[in-house]
Amino acid sequence: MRLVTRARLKSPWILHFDCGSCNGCDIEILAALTPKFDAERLGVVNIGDPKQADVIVVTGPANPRSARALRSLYEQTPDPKVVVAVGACAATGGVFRNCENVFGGVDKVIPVDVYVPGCAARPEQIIDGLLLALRKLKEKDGG
Amino acid sequence: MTAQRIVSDGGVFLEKVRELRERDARFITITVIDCGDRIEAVYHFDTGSELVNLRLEVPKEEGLPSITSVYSAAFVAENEVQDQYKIKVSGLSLDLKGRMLKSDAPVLAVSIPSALEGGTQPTGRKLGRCRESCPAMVNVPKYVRQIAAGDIEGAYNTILERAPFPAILGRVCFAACERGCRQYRDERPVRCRLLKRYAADSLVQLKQRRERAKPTGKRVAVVGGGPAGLTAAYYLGLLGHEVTVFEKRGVCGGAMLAYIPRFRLPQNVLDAEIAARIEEAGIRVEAREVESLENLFRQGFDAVFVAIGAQKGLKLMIEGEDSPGVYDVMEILSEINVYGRRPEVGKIVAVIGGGDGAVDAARVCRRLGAESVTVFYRRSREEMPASLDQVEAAMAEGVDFMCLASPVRIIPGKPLKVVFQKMQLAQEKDEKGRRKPVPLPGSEFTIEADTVIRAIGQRVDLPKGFNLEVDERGFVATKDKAGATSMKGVWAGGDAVVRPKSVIEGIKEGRAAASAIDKYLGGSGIPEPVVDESELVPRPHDASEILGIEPATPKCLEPTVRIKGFDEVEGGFERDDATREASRCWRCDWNE
Amino acid sequence: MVSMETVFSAVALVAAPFAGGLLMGVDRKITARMQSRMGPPVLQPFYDVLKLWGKSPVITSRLQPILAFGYLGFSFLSVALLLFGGDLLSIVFTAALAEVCIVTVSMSAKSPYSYLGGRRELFCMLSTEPLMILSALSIYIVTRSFIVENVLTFEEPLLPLLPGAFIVTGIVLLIEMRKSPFDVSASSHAHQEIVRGVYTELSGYTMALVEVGHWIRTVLVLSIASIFWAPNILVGWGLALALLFMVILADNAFPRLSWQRMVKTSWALGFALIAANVLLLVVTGGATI
Amino acid sequence: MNETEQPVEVNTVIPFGPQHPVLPEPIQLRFTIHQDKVVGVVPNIGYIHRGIEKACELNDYKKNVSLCERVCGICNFMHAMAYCEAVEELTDTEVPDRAKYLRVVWSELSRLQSHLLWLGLFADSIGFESLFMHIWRDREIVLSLNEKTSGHRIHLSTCAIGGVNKDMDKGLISEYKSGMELLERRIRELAPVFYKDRSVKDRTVGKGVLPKKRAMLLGAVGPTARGSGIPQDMRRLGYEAYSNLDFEPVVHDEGDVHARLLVRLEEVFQSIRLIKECLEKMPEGPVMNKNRRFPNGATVVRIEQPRGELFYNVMGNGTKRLRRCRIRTPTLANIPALVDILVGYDVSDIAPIVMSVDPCISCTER
Repeated sequence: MRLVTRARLKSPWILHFDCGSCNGCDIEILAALTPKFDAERLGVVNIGDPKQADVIVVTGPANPRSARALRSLYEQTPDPKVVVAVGACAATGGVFRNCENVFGGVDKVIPVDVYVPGCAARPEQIIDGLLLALRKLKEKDGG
Repeated sequence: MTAQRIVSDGGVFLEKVRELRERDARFITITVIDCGDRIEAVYHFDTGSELVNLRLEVPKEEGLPSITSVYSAAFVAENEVQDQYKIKVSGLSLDLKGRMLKSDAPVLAVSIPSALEGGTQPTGRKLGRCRESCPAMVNVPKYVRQIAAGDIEGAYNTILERAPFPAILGRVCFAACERGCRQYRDERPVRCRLLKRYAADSLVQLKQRRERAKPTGKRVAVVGGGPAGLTAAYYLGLLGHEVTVFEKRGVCGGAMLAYIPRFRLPQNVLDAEIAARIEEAGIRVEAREVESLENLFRQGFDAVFVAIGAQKGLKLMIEGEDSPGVYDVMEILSEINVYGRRPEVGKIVAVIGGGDGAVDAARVCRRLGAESVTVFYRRSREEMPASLDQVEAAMAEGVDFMCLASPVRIIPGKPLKVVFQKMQLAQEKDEKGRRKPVPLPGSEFTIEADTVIRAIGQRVDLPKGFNLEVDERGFVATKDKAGATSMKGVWAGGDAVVRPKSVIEGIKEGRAAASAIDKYLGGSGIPEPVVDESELVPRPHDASEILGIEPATPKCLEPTVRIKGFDEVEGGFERDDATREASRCWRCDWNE
Repeated sequence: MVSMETVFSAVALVAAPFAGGLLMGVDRKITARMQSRMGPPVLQPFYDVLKLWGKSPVITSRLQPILAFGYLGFSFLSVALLLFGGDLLSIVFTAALAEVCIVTVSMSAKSPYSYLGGRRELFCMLSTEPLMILSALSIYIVTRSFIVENVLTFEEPLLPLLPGAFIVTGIVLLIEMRKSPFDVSASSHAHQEIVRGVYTELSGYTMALVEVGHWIRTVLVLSIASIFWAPNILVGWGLALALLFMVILADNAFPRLSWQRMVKTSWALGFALIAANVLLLVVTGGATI
Repeated sequence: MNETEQPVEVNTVIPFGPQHPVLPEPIQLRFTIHQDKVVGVVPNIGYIHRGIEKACELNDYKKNVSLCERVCGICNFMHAMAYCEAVEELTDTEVPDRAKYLRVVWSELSRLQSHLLWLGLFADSIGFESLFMHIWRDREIVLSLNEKTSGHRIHLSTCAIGGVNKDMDKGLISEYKSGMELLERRIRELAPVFYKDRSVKDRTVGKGVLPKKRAMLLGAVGPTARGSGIPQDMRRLGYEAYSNLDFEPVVHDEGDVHARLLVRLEEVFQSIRLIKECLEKMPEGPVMNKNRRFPNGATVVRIEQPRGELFYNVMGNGTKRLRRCRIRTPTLANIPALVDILVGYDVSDIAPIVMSVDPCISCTER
């Protein structure tokens, strides 16, 4: 495996975007970074800057306004990148799927690589999803 | 609700609000109720000791007066009202113009990623499972909805975007879409295939109004007029190229014409649909055999698509195979279909093989007067490649099936004697994941038959002059999914590549090749239909609304009547049945 | 004929970025432990930089790559000057040049965050540069030389004479490493009101270059701190690492202050410490002005 | 706001959000900056608007409990409770006493969860990362109690129309008690940092001042109002079992970020005390009282959520669908105040000031 690929697997910098969730998944994403779960031991850093992110973590269903923001974040993020949709809403719209201002999961807006189930998803699941995303990142590398 | 004062006049209302402010009341929020042409707004205030509600009723077009001049904090609630009820609040201090909560841009402004049409990721929720299962990716959900809405012509054209023969496919397709349907699990899939047939059959005129692109001046030769060849020719023709189909029989249709029995696909349907397509795309058909591809290029063709099919029947490789009375499945079928003869098959017929061809041959033999027809297959029923519908129809017509039996030798004579050996399935699997049959020692048995029909597969009979690279089994070798061959400017598809397959797979390859050829000739490929989000219809809130609809079943001929002739066995849907069936679609492509 | 010392210096120069990366890794590990976390592996900074190197960059201005290389180059140069015995003032100026590069990068971008980060980075410079020069001056007062070699061969350790200047070096390190309370212009994590500050517009390899430059600068300041116990390098580096530990401790014990507060504190504290120190020297007769 | 329209010659406009590390949620605040001072703010929301109010009118009224719970993931129990209370009133359902106490326990637990979350995020917004980590470590105590109660860390889903659908046994009660003891000890250890630490005070004292008069006019609610000296606390309306409990609203008079910080910190201790008191006083008995009537009429329910007054105006028309369900969440009420207090402070103060009203955008936009 190439050195860069190996480094990539150990250094996922995440960009978290809330597309319209109820907050449950968002606080669980933050909780995944805090002492009990400490995702940083896997090199996860919440970087907050799309230009430097590797993994886009999205929560919540998409609505027209957040979809535009999400789309632009996705476009700003340089390759290789993977998208993790956290929670039932991000996957399908969840309980909000039939709400008037919601048009479904985030995969209607950007391609999603990993779906993390749950309402809200647990931090363990989120970390699991990130690892799965890394595996996809490796596949994209052809490694 | 406690204390309520009803005020209707705007001026008096503001006065009351001002009064409340002097009492140091806190503004809480506004509740608006839509009463048709009027709206009812309840303003809530908290005076510290009690909740005060002011009710204001105004006509919708008049809108609400803003109270931001008294309570500046009300701008949030008022902007929200403006958003949610599309009414004007006049005199707002910070007017967000009805865009606080909602975006005025329609959903379409968000570009849907190109992954949608190409079928890469995420295919998950956007195509619908039926569409994903279809080799040619026909937009099944869309045409099903169009049929439900009564737009027959639209449905037919939706299918044409991806597959040019709806009427034919509606009869002979193995309907992967139905197996993909989420109601398949409950054994009641939406009968997409029959809906397709319904759409085609209800049209008075199969020929559609199609805009052909400006002539490009490029000439393309298509060798072979089967499903793959005609598909490629059709799409290339629409793209403005001048297409010539070389068909040695002079009549187009290929395998659809020669090998599919007429009781499954009536001649008139086949001819009408092919003729319509040929006319729409301006295709020229030339009845001659092509000897060499170089010749075609020399005649001024810019690109060639080879779709010559696979006609050479595979041999059993056993003793006595060449005895009289042993036929190839293709010989029998084309005898009837192409030349209109009725070959003599005797009373007892043994068919060897397990594909659709074998089943068709067996059913044909029943119609030719054979009293006992048995299909011998060396694996078990689960492995049989023939589609279940066909097998069931054959059984209803009195065809016997004998599985796990493989011929060892044929002893010539009248009647023929065929020695079979029983087989069992080994644990190890072959490259396709099927369990391998191994002979069971000492289990040989002999049967007698007037005719033995071999139906174990076909190979390509590639003319020597073609000079194309072939793979180890004699099929044309291709370099990519579009079917580019070893020769520049030559593409191949259909049964001539890899293995004999279904009509729909041939169509898929023909379309892919057409797109590649167009790009090669300087075009931009077949344009992908634009996804219109508005065409997606939400499903009802209540699942029982859909699940409560009874599935429709088409009428079929009685087995005793069927075997008397070559009339079409399966019936189509009536109008009511079709709309009802189409409305059973769960709309998986809209939302999961 | 190349002398032993030159060879040693050359090796140290090559090793500087690696040492810096390692220090960063140790820093992140200790920080995590202070926050009751496991923390990333010690080699994490190297993974990060390698990964950044492999990402496709988004170059927002043509100057960006040049200036990123400039940042790294000038940082390297300043360490080289130190190792090969240049003079302290030129080291400080070269290091400032590197800083100018990064400020220019961030100010030339359109993003307001990057612009604000650049502005704040200027204030960081404004805080650190006078302190560095004052430290160098106070060293000069004791040793009568700006040349590192002469400082290194001074007869006694500097720390007992210049405790104030040593603490000032610590403050510089605090600002230089972008640690709380002075992490105003950028932060390693996204815990910053201006997102990534000066780093906002960097991506891919330019970010990797800047990151390596940052390591080298950390090594530079630590090396200057180690001079305070010359010529015994081991004790000197022990001191420097102790300083680093104190900086990490401070990072975890303070919130971020505003840049105004940073300039005020660093100037007041820095001037006072140096002045007190020099005054003490004069009074005790350790040096004459 | 009049202040936002001040003409200033050279201004920088900073869009703060929708994606910003300080806020886990998308809201966009467009700041006009003049010489590092904020001179104007325009809030731009709508990134999370889902249309829950509308959806509430289309659903079966019973299904709305779980929908309302997801108006906000942080104070989810309180949303469900407010909705249930409203429906109970419209259907004349009497809630058993034990259920009332349980509801108080769980809503105070929500408050604890929310305040601890906020204290952590606030520490993070002023760049105090280690404090953030430690508070979130201690917050896990509350979450593990949630998990032991209902099997889920975030959404309790224990509230139902007519009471609660889960009872606590002795074991769980003692778990709660020991959990509260542990939490109190841990937070007591950390509290001096907020009270005394000079650097924290440097960032908070005198920042984002909201005078009492202004707070009342702008309709501020919850800790934002209490931090400005307004003793406004909906729990004093005595809904559920609060009328039997002994407590005073936590009030600080300064009106700055630090005052709001201390209000929330002290409310953490208050909540711990209330939970302990409830567990002591809780009577035995059933926890659920079913009623099959359809809601009819209109009612207003106001409860105290971690961020302030939560307002539910539910109207029924005697069918299974509601006529209207109006939800006004505390953050929405605090937005005018937020816009007001930001003006005149430094860019570096934006993050702590925005955080100081504890914006919950998910609530705001529903």
